Amino acid sequence: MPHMSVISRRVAAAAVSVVLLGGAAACGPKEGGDAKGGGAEGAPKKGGTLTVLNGAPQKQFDPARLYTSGGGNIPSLVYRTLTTRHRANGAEGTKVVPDLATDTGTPGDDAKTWTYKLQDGLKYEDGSPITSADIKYGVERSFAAELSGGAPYLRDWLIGGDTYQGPYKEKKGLDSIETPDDKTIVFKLKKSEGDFPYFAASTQFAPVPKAKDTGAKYAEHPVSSGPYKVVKNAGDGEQMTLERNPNWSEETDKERHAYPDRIEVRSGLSAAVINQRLSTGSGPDAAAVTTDTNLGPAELAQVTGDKNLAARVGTGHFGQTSYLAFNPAVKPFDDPKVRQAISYAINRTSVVNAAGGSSLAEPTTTFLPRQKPLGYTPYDHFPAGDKGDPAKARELLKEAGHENGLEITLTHSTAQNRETSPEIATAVQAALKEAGITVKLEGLEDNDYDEKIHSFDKQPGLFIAHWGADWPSGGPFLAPVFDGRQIVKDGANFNTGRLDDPKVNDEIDAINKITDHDAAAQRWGALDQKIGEQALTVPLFNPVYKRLFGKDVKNVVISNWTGVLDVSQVAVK
Amino acid sequence: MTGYLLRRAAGALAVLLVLSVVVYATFYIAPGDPARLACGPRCNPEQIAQVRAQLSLGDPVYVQYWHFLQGIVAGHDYSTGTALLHCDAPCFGLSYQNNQQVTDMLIERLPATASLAVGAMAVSLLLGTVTGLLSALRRGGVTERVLTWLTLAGTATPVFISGLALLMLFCAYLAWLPFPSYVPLTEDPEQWAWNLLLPWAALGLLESAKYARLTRSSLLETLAEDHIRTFRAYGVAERKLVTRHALRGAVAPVISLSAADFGSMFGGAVLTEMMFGLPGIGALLVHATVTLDLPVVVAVVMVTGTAVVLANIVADVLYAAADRRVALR
Amino acid sequence: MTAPRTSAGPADARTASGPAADGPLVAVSGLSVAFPAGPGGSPVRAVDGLSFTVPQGGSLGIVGESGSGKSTAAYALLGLHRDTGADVTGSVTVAGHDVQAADGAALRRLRGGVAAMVFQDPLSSLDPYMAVGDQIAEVYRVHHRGASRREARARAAEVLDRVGIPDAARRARSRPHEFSGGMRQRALIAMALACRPRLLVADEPTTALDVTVQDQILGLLRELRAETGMGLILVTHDLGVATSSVDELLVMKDGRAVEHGPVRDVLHAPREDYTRDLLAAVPRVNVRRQTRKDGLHEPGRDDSALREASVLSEASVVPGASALPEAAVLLEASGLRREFGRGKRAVTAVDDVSLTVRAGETVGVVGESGSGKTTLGRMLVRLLEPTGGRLSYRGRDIGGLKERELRAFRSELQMVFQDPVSSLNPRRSIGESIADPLRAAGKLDDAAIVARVRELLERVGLDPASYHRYPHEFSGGQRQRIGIARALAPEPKLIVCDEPVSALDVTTQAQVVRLLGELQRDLGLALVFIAHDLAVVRQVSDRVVVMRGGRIVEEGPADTVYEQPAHPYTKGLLAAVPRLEAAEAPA
Amino acid sequence: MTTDLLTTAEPEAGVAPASGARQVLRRLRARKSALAAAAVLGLLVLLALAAPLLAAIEGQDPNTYHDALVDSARGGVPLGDFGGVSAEHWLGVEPGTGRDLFVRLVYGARVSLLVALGATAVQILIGVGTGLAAALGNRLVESLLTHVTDVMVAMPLLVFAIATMAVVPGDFPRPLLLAVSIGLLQWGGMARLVRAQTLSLKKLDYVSAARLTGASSWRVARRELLPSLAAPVITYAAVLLPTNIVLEASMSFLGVGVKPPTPSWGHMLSTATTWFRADPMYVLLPALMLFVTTLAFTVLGDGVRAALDPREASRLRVGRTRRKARTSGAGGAA
Repeated sequence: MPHMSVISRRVAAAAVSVVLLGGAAACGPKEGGDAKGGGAEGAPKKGGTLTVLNGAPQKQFDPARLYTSGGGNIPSLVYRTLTTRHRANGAEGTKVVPDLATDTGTPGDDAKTWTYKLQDGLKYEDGSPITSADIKYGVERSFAAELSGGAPYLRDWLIGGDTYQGPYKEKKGLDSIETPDDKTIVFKLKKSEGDFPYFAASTQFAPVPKAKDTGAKYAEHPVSSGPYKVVKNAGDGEQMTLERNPNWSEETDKERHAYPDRIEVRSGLSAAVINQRLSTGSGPDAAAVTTDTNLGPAELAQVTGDKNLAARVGTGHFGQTSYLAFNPAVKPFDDPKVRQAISYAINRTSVVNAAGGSSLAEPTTTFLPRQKPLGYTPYDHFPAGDKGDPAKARELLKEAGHENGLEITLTHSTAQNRETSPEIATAVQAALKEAGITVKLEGLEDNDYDEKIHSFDKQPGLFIAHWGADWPSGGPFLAPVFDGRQIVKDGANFNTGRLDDPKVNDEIDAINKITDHDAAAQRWGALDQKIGEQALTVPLFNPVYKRLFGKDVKNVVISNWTGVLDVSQVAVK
Repeated sequence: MTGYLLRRAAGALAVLLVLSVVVYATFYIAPGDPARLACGPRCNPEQIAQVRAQLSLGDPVYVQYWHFLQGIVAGHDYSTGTALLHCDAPCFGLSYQNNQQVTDMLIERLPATASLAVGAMAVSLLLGTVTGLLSALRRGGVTERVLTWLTLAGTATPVFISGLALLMLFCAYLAWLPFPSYVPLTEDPEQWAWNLLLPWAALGLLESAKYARLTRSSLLETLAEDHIRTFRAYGVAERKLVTRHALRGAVAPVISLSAADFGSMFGGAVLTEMMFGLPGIGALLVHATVTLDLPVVVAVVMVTGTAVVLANIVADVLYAAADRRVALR
Repeated sequence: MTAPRTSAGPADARTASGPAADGPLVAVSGLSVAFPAGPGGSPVRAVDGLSFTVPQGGSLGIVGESGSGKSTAAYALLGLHRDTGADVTGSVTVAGHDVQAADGAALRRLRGGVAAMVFQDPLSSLDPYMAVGDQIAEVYRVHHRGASRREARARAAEVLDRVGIPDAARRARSRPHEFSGGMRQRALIAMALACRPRLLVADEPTTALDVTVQDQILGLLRELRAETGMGLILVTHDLGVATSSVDELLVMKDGRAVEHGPVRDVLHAPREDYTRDLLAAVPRVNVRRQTRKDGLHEPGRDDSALREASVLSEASVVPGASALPEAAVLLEASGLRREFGRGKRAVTAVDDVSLTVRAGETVGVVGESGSGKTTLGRMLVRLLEPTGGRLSYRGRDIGGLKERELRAFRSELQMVFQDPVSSLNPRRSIGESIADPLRAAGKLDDAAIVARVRELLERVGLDPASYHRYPHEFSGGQRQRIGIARALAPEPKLIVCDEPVSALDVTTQAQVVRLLGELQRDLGLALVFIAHDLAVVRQVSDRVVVMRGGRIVEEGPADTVYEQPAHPYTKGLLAAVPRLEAAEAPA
Repeated sequence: MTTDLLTTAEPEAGVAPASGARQVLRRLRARKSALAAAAVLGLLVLLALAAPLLAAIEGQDPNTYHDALVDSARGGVPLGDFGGVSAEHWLGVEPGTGRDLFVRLVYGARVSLLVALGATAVQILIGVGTGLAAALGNRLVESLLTHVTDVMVAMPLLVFAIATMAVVPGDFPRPLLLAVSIGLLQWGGMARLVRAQTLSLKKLDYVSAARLTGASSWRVARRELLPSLAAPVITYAAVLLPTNIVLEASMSFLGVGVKPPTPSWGHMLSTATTWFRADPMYVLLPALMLFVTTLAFTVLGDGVRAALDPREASRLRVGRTRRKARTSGAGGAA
């Protein structure tokens, strides 16, 4: 999922803390990496209280409204879903595994039908059994306007999803979801979607007992199917207390460990304060983690000088790329030579420095992030080296008839997120100057920026954007940005390069039919390489996340799916 | 007096009404679509349209505003999807972001803001008046010089600098205090105070400078008044002149100013709340502003506006009560 | 020493106040007080080598014009200059205490215990937040350390009762703003009495009061002296007040004693020119206004007084305004009303006043404070809009005209204000201020305006070269002249003078009054002369109007009103005016 | 303060009331602290004005990146001591980008001063206009304006600042927008002050005298009131200036100030706060600049107030003077 996935909503909500903090790159589910299971010595034991210190409050807690992929972090402690992400470090953690279901789904009809069987003995926090009808209901309610916020795939994929208005308005439900019995659920899709198992890890696939549904107020007292239940949710999601759900059974849940007895979530904190508290670790902060705050460059500089602290940093990777986006409908970006010239001119070293330095950002020349499961295939069509190749750029400009230089405008957000922020824009500006391109910066407030770059009509010619994976697969990474049929003229358009190439479109459809993830990944990689030749984007860097955790925290797991520390694995005893 | 209060109350209402109109208008023309923001990152146009309808954002702005007013006076019904609920008057509507009743959100957050305001006010008043008194009484001495410069420095230090310095010093380097994390008074009074100590100090220090300066100048002014001369001419000792005769008159404007400031602290301590992660309405407001959550913005502005307006009335009444020479008109 | 010496004062107070019942009560010798300079100025020597004594139980009036150093000298008696930065030299002994040498504690014992002070402004001199009784009690306890609160309160009630506060025990709990001006001054005197001092120093004690109240307060002071035998030093600018209250007079000028002696000697046989001038300048309420032709001689005046009187008479001569009753009516008010505020709070400042002003005559308006005379004056020139009644100028109703419509009349109706400080814009040169109406009229070019302003300056007795100077460079009297020049500039037909001389010293007063008279004679102006000072009004007016509570209680030719007052209020007013003659008359 | 508490009434002749710029300046010069503050501010203004020149002397500009001067692997912390101080970079470089701190600080001074002065000018303009109109207008105008002023006072500045930043087109010059929006939102105090002062002034006789000349109310206001309002307005403006500096910094700190990469102290501080330990220079420099500027303005403001009216700060002396005048007479012998 695209740039906005996390960012827009969460960041919008969190923008302030980000802005305020100014510091650490922010929030959002990031995924990660290759952290070794870290933390304090000794085998993890049950008990104790885990404190989660976060920047963004958990404003949304209704399973229908959460965008978070893989079931999210705190939400996945309360909501179990049909499938879930494998709770393991690094690339292993990008695998999808069964959760409520017995497997990751049985495809049928060229991956247009997906059938799931529920495990036995699944119970809600009140002891009542979880049925397939509850999952159907959970999916259906996410269509209600009152509960907007989820990802668009249900609407796009399910037959009848585009017109369905949710169970409150249309009592009879969605016919494309069938529950032949209490344990079975079948989804019927309009087209082939080999990635369905990944999507089924979203909280929309969590069971909601119809009798207990209170609509917009459900988030206040959601009925837990996971290892914890919500005992307090105050201050608009800023303060949450979770306690053990006695009716959750470890036997049916292989992924979640649920070591702590109690989890206290405190959010609305500034990044500086969070990291400072984690590093000081006094009182309950010793058993604290954060699920949305990274070490900023400043803290990193400080932490690397302190062995004790350095041992408490986990590294995470999340499938995300920051890039320069061209709008070929705007001159002079209609000319491939100009786009190529800019690709050559870019100095990725200063861009990386502006993004927090080489420990927090890795330069990239591919659109797909540097992760195998997404289909990463290395290529560098316009080799610029570390510092850019202004000479080559000038040459191309000359060929394009701009021997006297060129004046262009670069649009960016003024939010201090180190992804689309002014520092990066300035770095780009400085690099292009070498190639004789004068760049005028247009910094927009985040809302304005967001609206403009995704508007078909108002889209600027050149802007900094970033795109993140909804799940670790090439499909959701490439399709919205390059599928010609996804050009949206009257809504949010993500195909900013306006690429409508039948060959590309066909290939996307073809890959979507593949249910073997590895095979699909390879084809996505090849597609990315192919599209890259058109220079519709200039990939800049992939962010790297450094997560600090408290000194009593054990069993730290950071998967490349989310890039954040998995609270369901953490132990404090 | 009653008539005076009634007149002021009517004025206050008018002020708040205008304020709400201004807020509505400003946000109406602001770029960004609240429906899109509420809908989620990848909503398609139909979904956005649904959300827009659900939030009644399709209505003309004056109709929306009218409904807002109705909600305040009479409350209104709303659907959660599964049930029809009533939002009691004064109802500020539902948050675009998560459909919560804004009134509840406010009530949840007011205690933190009130705690901050009360404590910071106490700190600043105490520190300010004592400093002002000392510097007025030790005129020309070293004490005065030191205090004067201290208060000047206080005025010149924005809370995001002093707050940071305090945090670093007391929580990080010395580790004498916990990193502030709001604990409700009702839950644990000791922790409440302990956690709020730094925010109080940061905000209080900043504000105290103002009171110190006011106390000083107003005390010097009062000491120059004729009635002080009278008692001096009757052999009343200097110390007593100050404590019995000058102080009261001198403190009147300070009390009055502090009452007015107390009101603005309800909405004005945004930076402090954010700096220390206090779940107050200032922080709520900034979040809501960024997400164009109009009902929340309007509600917070109304609440803080009410606080300011009320505080101003209280300030005037206090001033008149302290200084009988002032008539309330 | 004609004051009766009684020993009614309780013995304890005497013993408490220490030594020497036989030496003089006050002995001052070689007293000088200098104030440090402001930035860039030289020190101001307010009192310069002053010496005098007051015997036990004696009384002394210190009189002088403003800036003469009289109050400064009085403050020195209580050591009030200490720690103010003033430089005090010479010796001051009060009841045997050396004020200069006394340490802080001794000085505090002296203040209030031996010598008590009564200040000029009774409202601002009391703590506004504290009950009057408590303030007195506090002072009492300063000097009677053993006294309980209850005793102190009892004493407060006792002295309040003594100074004539009705229902004293209850009123003691009131705060100053709940008292009238006269009662406040009584309360201040009560405070002074509380510790049974041997000397009372009163600094302009009646200056802020109306004449009838002044009369009562002076009477009270006399009574108290007779009763307790305490000495009195009365500082005042008003010779009449002084002569009726003390045995001896000390006339000060520029920080020095000009003349000192028993009241009668000073009045009858002043040795110094300055004293003579001062006496001559005092307007007398019982002396008829002089017309130009008659009497240069005035009974009861010596030569210098006569010189001055001649000046005065010249000033006030009008070519028989009273002789021309048929002169054209300029301004006519009938049933004029003015209210301030609305609803329940409305206060009627002027109520049903009818008045006629004819060309060339002077109408005097007298009344005590709050009588509505200023409001009336401002309505007559339409600075205020009447809320009722009719006001017509030359037959044209101007009472309800809008500001714009009034412009045509503005030049004909002018005003001279009371306060020489606030009546001129401190930030503009006087020439500019005077030129204003000329510029507004827009008839003259710049050069002509400057010429005209210079002419006006000369006409009011100022140096035409002072066009570019600023108000603060002028004295009060000069500023008043500037105000008059400004009023004259548009060639008005009528000038309302609102207390034009009451802020001025007597000699200056006389000069300004004379100037007004000359101008009236030369230019045929009609004047409405508003003042609280009955004597001044008599000296200038053809007709007199007496106001009280917003209404006219009596009206008539000046001499008639003053000599055969019809209304009891007028009679009371006249009776209360302190007269030099009382003391002047050979005893 | 050597004001003599007892004897102000007597030796009045010759002591001029505050008037004339020369006198004010003389008094101002007599205060060492004010002089020092003025010197500091003068230096700051000079720095700000000469920013391009200084940058040229140093040989740097505010936006050039120096990748080689920062340790990319350690979050971009500047290489070298004291945040990378060197002959080329007098105050070191910015972490991450390696931009020259000295140049950014002096350019930041431009923004701070420009915005603060501009905002104060707007506040004076609107405040004086509204205050005058409220004091001189009829009941309707008065109550209307008074209420508008109340609304302004009740407005939470930051919200509207954020909203304004969002509403106004992106290419509108930011410093100007900041100045205007701070000014537009924070003139309530000035309006109240002017109204109160005007109401007292209106009672002064010289204003009545001016009305008697037949001059229009505008002319009266301009010639008689405005000059007298100058002192309190300047005094209050001196109080507003440092407040505006802090406001600008706060808004930049919150991310709604001038747009990066334009250097601004508040913005630098907001990114610098996390560098407290790793690169203290980066925090201390803008904090110090902000502190010194605010302090200097405050001290100078105090000095101006004292110089404009040595007796009673910004309070008219009408009431008391009049009482005195009636009795002892304020002037000497004529």
